Amino acid sequence: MPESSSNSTSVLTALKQAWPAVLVLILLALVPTISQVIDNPFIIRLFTRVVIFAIVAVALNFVLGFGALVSMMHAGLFGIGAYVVAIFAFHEYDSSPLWLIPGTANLAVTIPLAIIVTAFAAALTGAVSLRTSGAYFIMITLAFNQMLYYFFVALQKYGGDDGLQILASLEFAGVNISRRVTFYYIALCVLAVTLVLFSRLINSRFGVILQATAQNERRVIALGISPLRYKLAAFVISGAVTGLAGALWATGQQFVSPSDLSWIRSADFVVMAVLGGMARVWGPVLGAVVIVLLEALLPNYTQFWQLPFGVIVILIVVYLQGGLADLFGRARQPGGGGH
Amino acid sequence: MGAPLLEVKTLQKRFAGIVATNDLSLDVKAGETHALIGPNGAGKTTLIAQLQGELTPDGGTILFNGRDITREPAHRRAHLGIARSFQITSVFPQFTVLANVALAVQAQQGHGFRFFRAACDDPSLTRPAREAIDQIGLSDRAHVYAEDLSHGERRQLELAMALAMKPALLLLDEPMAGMGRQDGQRMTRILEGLKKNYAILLVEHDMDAVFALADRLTVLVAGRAIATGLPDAIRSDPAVKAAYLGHGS
Amino acid sequence: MSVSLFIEQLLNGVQFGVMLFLISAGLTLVFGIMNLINLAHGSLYMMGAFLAAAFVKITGNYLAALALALALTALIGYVMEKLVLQRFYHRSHLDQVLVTFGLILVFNDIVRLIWGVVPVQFRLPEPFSGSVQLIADVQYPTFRLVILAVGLLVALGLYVIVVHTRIGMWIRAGASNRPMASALGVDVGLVFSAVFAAGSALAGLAGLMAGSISSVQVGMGEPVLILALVVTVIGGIGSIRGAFIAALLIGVVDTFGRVLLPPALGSMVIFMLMAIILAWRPKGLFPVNA
Amino acid sequence: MRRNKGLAAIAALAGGFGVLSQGAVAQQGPIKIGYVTTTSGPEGVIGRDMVDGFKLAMKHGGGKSAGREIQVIWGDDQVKPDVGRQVVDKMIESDRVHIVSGIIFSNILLASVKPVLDAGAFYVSANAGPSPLAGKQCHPHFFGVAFQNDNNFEGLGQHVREKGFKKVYFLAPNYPAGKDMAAGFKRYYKGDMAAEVFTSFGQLDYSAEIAQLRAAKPDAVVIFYPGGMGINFVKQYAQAGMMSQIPLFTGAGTVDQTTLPAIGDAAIGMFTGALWSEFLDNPANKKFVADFEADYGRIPSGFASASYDTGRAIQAALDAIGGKIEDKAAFQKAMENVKFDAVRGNFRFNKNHFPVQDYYLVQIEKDAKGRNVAGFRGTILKDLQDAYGGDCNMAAAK
Repeated sequence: MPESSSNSTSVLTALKQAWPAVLVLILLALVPTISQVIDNPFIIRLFTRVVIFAIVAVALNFVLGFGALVSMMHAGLFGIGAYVVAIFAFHEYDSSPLWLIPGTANLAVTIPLAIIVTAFAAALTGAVSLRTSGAYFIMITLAFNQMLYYFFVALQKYGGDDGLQILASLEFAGVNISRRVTFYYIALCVLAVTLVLFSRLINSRFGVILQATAQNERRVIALGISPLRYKLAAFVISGAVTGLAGALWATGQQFVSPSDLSWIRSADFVVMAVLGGMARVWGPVLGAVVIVLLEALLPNYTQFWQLPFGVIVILIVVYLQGGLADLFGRARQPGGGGH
Repeated sequence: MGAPLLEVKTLQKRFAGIVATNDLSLDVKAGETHALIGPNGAGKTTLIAQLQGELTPDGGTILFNGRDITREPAHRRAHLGIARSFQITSVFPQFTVLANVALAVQAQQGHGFRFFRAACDDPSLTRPAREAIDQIGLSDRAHVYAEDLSHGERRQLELAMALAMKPALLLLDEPMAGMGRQDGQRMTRILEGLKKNYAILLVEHDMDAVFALADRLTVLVAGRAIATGLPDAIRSDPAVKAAYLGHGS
Repeated sequence: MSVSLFIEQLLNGVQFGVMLFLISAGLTLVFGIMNLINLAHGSLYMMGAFLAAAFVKITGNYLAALALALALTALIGYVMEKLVLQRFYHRSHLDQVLVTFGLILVFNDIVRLIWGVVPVQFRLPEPFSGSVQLIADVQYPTFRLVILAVGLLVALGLYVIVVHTRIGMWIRAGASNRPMASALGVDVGLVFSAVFAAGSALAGLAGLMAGSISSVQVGMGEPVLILALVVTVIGGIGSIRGAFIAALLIGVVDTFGRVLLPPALGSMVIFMLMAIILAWRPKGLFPVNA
Repeated sequence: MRRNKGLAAIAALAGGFGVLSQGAVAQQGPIKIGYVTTTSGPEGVIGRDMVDGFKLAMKHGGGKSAGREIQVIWGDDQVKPDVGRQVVDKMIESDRVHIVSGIIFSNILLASVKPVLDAGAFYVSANAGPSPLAGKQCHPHFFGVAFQNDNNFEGLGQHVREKGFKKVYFLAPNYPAGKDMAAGFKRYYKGDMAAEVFTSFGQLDYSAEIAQLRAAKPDAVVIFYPGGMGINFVKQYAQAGMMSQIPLFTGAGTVDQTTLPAIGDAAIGMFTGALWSEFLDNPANKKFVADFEADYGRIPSGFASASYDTGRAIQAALDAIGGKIEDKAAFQKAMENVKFDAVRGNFRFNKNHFPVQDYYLVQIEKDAKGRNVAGFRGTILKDLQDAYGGDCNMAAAK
């Protein structure tokens, strides 16, 4: 067993472990073609939702599955990203400055801004929340989520409860990306990059510390590592990617509202991650696909669709302890394997 | 043997009215193996936890290399060279042996904010980790997940992790706890090998191991050090006999 | 705000707090003792209200209906524990959250299948349906005084049981050290089932109390569940005393926040309170395992 | 083996798309109406009346127009704007519906209406009528059959003023329709307001608000609390002994057949404004109420009546153009001039495609069978139209 496997073999092993992820990405890439063949453009819209939620679920799972931090404020962070894009577009359309900053519909400006603002919010709230752990962490993040929710409800200028329609035409440095297929592929690329990013992070020194802290925080401290800043950094990274997803969401929907920040949405993200499988970086993608599709398909059969949905959730938790990803074989924590 | 590496002066710790550490003073010299014995509930683990920094004493001072570390947080002390192995096995169950030890190496190196390179492919981590694993005799189990190890192997892993931190002082809390006779003897041999290179504060119930390893002994009863001295002197100390055997441990 | 209005609002706050305590008591017991997060607690609350309404309609006798509803809610809780939740004591909190989330969906649709979507009527018995003059200017709904009294009685009862009786000792033993308790001859499985059933009955009691002042409808458990979780966490998980004090605190703060602050801030105030308290005391006001 | 299971799961997912593509190919097939409303959750009680009212309208129309089948596709928005938007997207793009209707809540409508109009389809509202769509954002393909939100409280404002109340305390949930209702009330009431209080949406307990309002000593209280909020408020108001002290009024949509069964006798004697009553004396209404009770075993609510009228209006407009929904200009014209027997009596579309209709006063009482019903007490306003039509430039909106 050679210790320092060369780069090419490690890519191979990575591929061997991640083939289901690659398969899912390829299938997702085929969606526009399928939609054309069966002449149903709505499928692209539905899967745009799948892909954007998958980005959040993957980002959430970085702190949830690998850091044991059950955040109930990712919908709030998602909403911040979305509102940044929408608010700047609003000021562009209104041609009124936001304080002194002029509005803009250029996503090359607003998307990075959305990421920065969200990361900043995650850093502030994370610094307070990470003082707690376990169920207390769940609840304090829920509290922050509710505060963000009511904050945007209170913003009457930006529609309050009504939400904010994006009327300016969004573009990315002069390029129109609002065509449905283009936008879908952009979102899919972001998902792919997100997966690669988090796979690398998980196996890095940083990721190993994060996972070790989740398993045995006391021991990590005894080894000479103060876990707090690693947890905070992980929370900020996760938040930043979630903000990016929010910005994409606003771009795709052309509409944001406080209900995008509801705590139920936060819970949905957690469900996607857990149901998909937290032990793998790509597990939550499966969760996002299944949840979004079930929610879209089940109501076509019965108005009591929550009953089968609930039963499916219960059965998966009872029988597939590692989530849907376990259908592809049982997983160990990826960072833990020196091969 | 040289100047004290670790010096504990009049240490005090109370839990809800119970005195766990009572005006305790002791020292560990560089290169010395100092054993701490005493009946259950004498406050041995509490003392180790205060030395490592997990608990903060109510009074007294702890000097390490002449520096006052009484109020230093645990992770800082680890960097100064104090490594602890836990009485109840405390490893990362979902990591392999190698990954467990590599993490200890990484902690010692201190570069935690590296985001992209895979840690398990990094020879600057795996090489020292390998060494510690070899030293402790777990080489052929390096790629086994810690949760799949036997109890004895996990105790060994625990020790390998402490070693990987390149410590000046090892705080070993019952390294042989729960081990069978054979495993215990193997561990004793491993510790004999380590003894030359490290200062060790050893808490242990296995008296054969204690007398085989210790240069000096301190007897702890109800949080108080009732005797300190060379093994032979302790063995024949009547106060020790009374207090210690009287508790029937 | 005049003195009498202040007193009335304070009474409102305390009454709301006592109500919250009734809901949270079962949650914090199950959470603290079995280490189980039961989101379906809100569903038991809903079941209590629906069953009581149904039994009042069938029997026409309030006391009989209340007793039947409580017993049946306890039974539902018992069955739920035996069938599903028992497997989850040793699973992660997250799995518990997920499975009980699934149970909420199932409960809601079952209630919808049985009772339909229209909110159900739950009429108060005549002597309690009016209001009484407390002091000059303060006329107070009689039934809210009943809630106040019941809540305080339950709080006292729980305190006595948990702290001063043999059952309470078993419960505390089972919570702190399961194997030890079994070794001492306590049937931990039985104790847990009993605690779960009792917690369910408490949720049901809260539900039928609330059902007589607000609407009995599908989904009534969810907003209440959030508040109960807030109370549990602020008080310190597993602490009856903490839950009681936190419930009163939330009740009073929420009541005054609503009337004194602008609406958006008023809705936020208890969450701000929770964030501040947890930032200050990360394990709640009365941590159980300090 | 594990892998096969995984592949099977993916295959199953892929199979799911088949459902979505149903009816993707349809050129001269049926006329399709997408009816999106809230059928799950606590607000499902309103959605149920909406759906049943529309079903009855379709049944009375024979399910056909000029021999061409009318197909209704049902959807649930779960009271979430983004879900409503998604369901509407599906109906437009996947089911290719010609007309969308049914949304209850204004914020969901505002989030969902754009894709309908952008696709060239029609939106015919059976309930929500937010002010922007009646004014600046009016659209040739948007019709509001039910009301403009403010209407619900305008007539009540008139009534409260005529009854000589001078100091009114107003409460509503803190969301857009709440503000619309307050605006509508004040527009016709014109007098002094003791206070306007906006509480959080979905609030359960109103004891604090009731204590505040008692201390303010108004001479009348007016509330807008749809669904469960209305049940809670009215029950608690009665329990606090307030019914006999300060009269309680509401406009349309708070105390009706969706909430009366749960409020019980607490509501007896209450006056409320209404755009329809089950006792309105016209043949269409008698048939509607009788058939609704026969089919569904309960008294319809105002929600059901507006939904029924919406269905009847669409039917009439379709019949007028021989079912040729593809001719959009013709359908728009047919809607604008639609003639049908509205169960609410007087009805026609204004220039902004919102109704001109009468406003009634009803009072909660017991009927012969001991059920709580809204007894008809007279007409408050005739030919009520909304205040935003002046902002609407339909020609420019095209």
